[in-house]
Amino acid sequence: MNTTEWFGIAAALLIGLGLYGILTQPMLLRKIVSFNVLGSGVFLMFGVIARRGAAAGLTGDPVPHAFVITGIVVAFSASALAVTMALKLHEDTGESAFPEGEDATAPDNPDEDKA
Amino acid sequence: MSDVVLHGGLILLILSLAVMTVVTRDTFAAITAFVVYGMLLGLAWVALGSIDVALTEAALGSGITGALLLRAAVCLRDKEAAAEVRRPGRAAHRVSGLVCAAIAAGLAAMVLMLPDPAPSLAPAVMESLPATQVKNPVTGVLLAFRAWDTFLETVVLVLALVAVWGMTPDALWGGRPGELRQHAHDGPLVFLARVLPPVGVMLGIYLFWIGADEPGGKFQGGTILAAMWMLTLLAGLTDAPPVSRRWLRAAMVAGPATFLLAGLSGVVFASGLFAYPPGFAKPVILLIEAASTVSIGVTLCLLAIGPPSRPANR
Amino acid sequence: MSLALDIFTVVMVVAGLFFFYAGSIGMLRFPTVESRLHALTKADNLSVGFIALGVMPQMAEATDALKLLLAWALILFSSAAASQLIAIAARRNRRRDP
Amino acid sequence: MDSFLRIAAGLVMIAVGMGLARIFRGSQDADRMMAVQLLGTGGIAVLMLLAGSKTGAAAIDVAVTLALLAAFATVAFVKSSQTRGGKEPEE
Amino acid sequence: MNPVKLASLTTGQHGGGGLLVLCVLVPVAALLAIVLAGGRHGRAVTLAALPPGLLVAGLIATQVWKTGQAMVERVGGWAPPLGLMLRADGLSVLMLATTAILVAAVAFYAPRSFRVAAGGAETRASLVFWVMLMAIWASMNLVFVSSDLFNLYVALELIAFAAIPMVYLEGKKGTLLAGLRYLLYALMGSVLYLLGAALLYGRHGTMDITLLSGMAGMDWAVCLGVGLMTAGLMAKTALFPLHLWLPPAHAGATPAASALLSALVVKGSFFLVLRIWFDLLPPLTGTPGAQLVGALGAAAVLVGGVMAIRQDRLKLLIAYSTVAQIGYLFLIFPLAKGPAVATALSGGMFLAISHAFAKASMFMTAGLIAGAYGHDRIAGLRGVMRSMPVAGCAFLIAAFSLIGVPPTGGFAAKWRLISAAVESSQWGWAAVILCGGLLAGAYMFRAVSVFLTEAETPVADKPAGTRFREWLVLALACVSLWIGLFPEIPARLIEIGRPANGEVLP
Repeated sequence: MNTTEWFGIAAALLIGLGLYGILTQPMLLRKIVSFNVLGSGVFLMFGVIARRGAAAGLTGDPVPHAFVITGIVVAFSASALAVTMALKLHEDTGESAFPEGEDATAPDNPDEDKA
Repeated sequence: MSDVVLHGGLILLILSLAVMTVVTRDTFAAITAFVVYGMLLGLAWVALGSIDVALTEAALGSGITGALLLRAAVCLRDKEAAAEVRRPGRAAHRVSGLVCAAIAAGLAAMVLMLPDPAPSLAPAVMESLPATQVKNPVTGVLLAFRAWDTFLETVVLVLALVAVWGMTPDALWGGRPGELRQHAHDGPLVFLARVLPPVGVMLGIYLFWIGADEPGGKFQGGTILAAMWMLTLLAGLTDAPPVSRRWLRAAMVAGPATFLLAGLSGVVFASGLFAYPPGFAKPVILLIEAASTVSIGVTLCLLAIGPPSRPANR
Repeated sequence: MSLALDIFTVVMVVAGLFFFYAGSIGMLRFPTVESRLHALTKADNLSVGFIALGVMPQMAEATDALKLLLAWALILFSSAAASQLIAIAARRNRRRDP
Repeated sequence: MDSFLRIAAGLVMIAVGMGLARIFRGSQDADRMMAVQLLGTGGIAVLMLLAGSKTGAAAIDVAVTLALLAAFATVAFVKSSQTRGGKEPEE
Repeated sequence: MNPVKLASLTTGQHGGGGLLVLCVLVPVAALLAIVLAGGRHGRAVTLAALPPGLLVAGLIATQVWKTGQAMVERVGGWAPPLGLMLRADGLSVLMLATTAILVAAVAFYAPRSFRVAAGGAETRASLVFWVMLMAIWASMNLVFVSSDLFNLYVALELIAFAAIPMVYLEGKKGTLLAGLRYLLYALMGSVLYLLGAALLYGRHGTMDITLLSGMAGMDWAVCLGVGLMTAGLMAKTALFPLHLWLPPAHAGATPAASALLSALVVKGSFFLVLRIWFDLLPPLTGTPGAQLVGALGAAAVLVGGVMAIRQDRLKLLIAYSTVAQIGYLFLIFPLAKGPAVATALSGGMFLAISHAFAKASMFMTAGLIAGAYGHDRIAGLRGVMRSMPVAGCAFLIAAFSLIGVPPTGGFAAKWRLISAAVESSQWGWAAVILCGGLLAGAYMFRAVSVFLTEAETPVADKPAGTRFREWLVLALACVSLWIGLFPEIPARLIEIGRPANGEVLP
């Protein structure tokens, strides 16, 4: 059991923890942080796969490393957008969690479509 | 054998901080645990043998993500009681706990059952790397073999920033993001913001430059530049530009536009779109990386600060 | 010659570890935030210094050795400023809800 | 020599673990921020030790990056709580 | 994977391969130009980018039609597994054409509020709308053209970042919450998809669909990977249990945007499920897993229909009808068993295309009606046929297509689906399709009957430019009609590039 397998199991546990956080935490900010934990678990999984594929004198397969670098930056911009939306929602309506039930089914918009 | 102590300790710490991030009721403790978790993840990537990803994780995790989440945590922390009422009941907790445990167990089993001669593209990369005249294999994959992914990646960043700006109230469009700039006077915060950025900018450019041959590159360099600009903004030494400023738009678009032009020029100078002229690949790659470093730095910093919140003349 | 360097490295790293543990024990036992800040900032930075000096001869290239010093200087500088900020924030919180 | 450096890195990791345990028992925000600071110094010590070993020389760049950004979270925390508090952090 | 087989697989039709890269580059270049030039020139840049975009889509279509083979492009000259391959077969060509036409229609339909008066300063809405319109076009083209799992992950993120600002573009109450709910479902979907792709890479060492289709057997890692990817894509396609985000998001968005969201964006992730289940693992469509997906689809058809009947606002009625129609799309997986694979697939594609045109014209009509009447409560929309006959007629044709009344494309699709159910002798699914048609008839009739009633006070002022856009909307509805009347061209296109069931992709 070399240490790479340990990291693999740790990645699986992180994914489970992140998913648990998303399902149970009511606050939007906590859901977003749990998303980041889930995402870092998936990237760690890529890291383990890369480490297992170490060959040709490299300490790891560079292709999954490229996936992870792209993924980390995409995950950051997604959570930046989510955090900004959560802050704006808090500013406008004082809500910091998804309202219970489906009263938020439809935005009541007597919209005058400014054609 | 000597790794057991380090890797074991690292994994235990990472898992305990992740549990802390997900489970505690106090939002601020959870966010701080997450920032520390990000730093530890950087160490984990070094233990997994990839310095490029460790640099990215360390630069993003302890830098801008920390600032973004801490700012949100302080704004939203008095809302914990209100959100508590919406916490799902005991049964729902247990059920989702079981589901997540099952998924984690399945994945752990899956990782242990992956094939032993692990299929790897490392030999293929090392065999075609000389053609790209770049010695760092990860940069070779990012900028040559899978240049298409990386190009779209920089477009995703521009879209994310425009999406964040889409939340501005119409009256404030064209205004400046971030808080009102106090007149900066001395103190540890301002002193830090006066001394660190020059070193940071130098390190950012150094990381971008060595990215071709050693671990580093445009994402890592751009992230550090973004962190340094944000430090000066937080301390009030500089002020965020209005969003409709022309040079800001040019800086945002510089990376993807250079990539696009280099891709198109591939038809003329090389065998096809997004192909590099043989023997001339490294200069083109460095040009693309230089432009991308600038736009990544500008875009990430403005993403973390948020939409415009005050008129341009203030 | 390399034996002497190895011994130097071992001695310095052990000294670094000693101060690190001193800092950690200080963290565990000191009552107030400010005193813990002392333990955290002073002891740990000193241990980072010892470790930096200890590892320096092991580095292959000279530039990496200089980077060690740069890292030490940066952490000295930023932890000094950060601990002041934490102290000020702690005092302000205590005044707001003692 | 390599294994000695790695074991030393493991020991530093354990010391950091002890520090973190104490910090997250504390109730104040300032306690929390010390965790970030502790990880700054502890992380750099581990990275330096790893950089010493033959294979991991490039870890030193990560150490310098971490050193540069160690104070960043503290600055962000002080700035955001200060704007809410309304008073200058350095008064 | 011996080199000869690898070479034959990836050369394919190399001639005009560059077109596949261009069909994504044109909208991306327009998007960057709009950000640089500012929202003021948004519409001008978009109108400048439409002709080349349509031309590239047309060239790809003619090339694939003429050669009868899938078009392949190795980006940058690197062959998979190292490099990245783009591949356009018959399905991609159909969807590329649909996307190009719909984006052009939305560009002309966009209200004056997104256009800035000459010399005026750039407004928020003008920058965000035109940038995101081009981003939706680029990301949809990328989804239909790419043949690499990680590249498709980046495309999914592009779609999410392009569609979500459209939801809260007008800043109405509740749209921000709808957008945030949409973002969380979309993030959940793409993270699960990426995890599945990681498992596939860990198992086979490549992310390319063509290579994977040759290697991937039915062992544990592949099954769990494909299961995770399908679950993630279901969240993004708003299939039944995960559909909560769709109605508020699509009803709250601006009419021009909600037409694109409902008609196209939702189908992007469905197209990925199609690629995985039909190209990556052909034997997967007959398995019990397909029956489960079919059951979810059937539940979506029924729940979507019932919920649509209960809505009292027109846009929400149309949004819930989207939920129902997505259910139909997922019915093709259980139906594609044994001899019925080709029929089920062509039925699914016909439904996707005719639904795209019908739903787009329906949402745009709803926008026109809401513009003229000032609200979209169905009870108050009396006398639409009299005050806006052309828009009413377009709504009628689109409703017929959604129900599946004979001459329309919707009928051609449902006819193929039912014949696929007959061929594979699964009567349950045929019953669901017919029942879904009845439900669609019920909620469409509810709306149309109000339109036909006499209005006490005729609508006084129709906003300027409505006349042109009524004819535009009628044209879109007629395209859905045209597909029903002349199904041979789409039918033959669908066969191009399909693996003769079980054998590796040509």
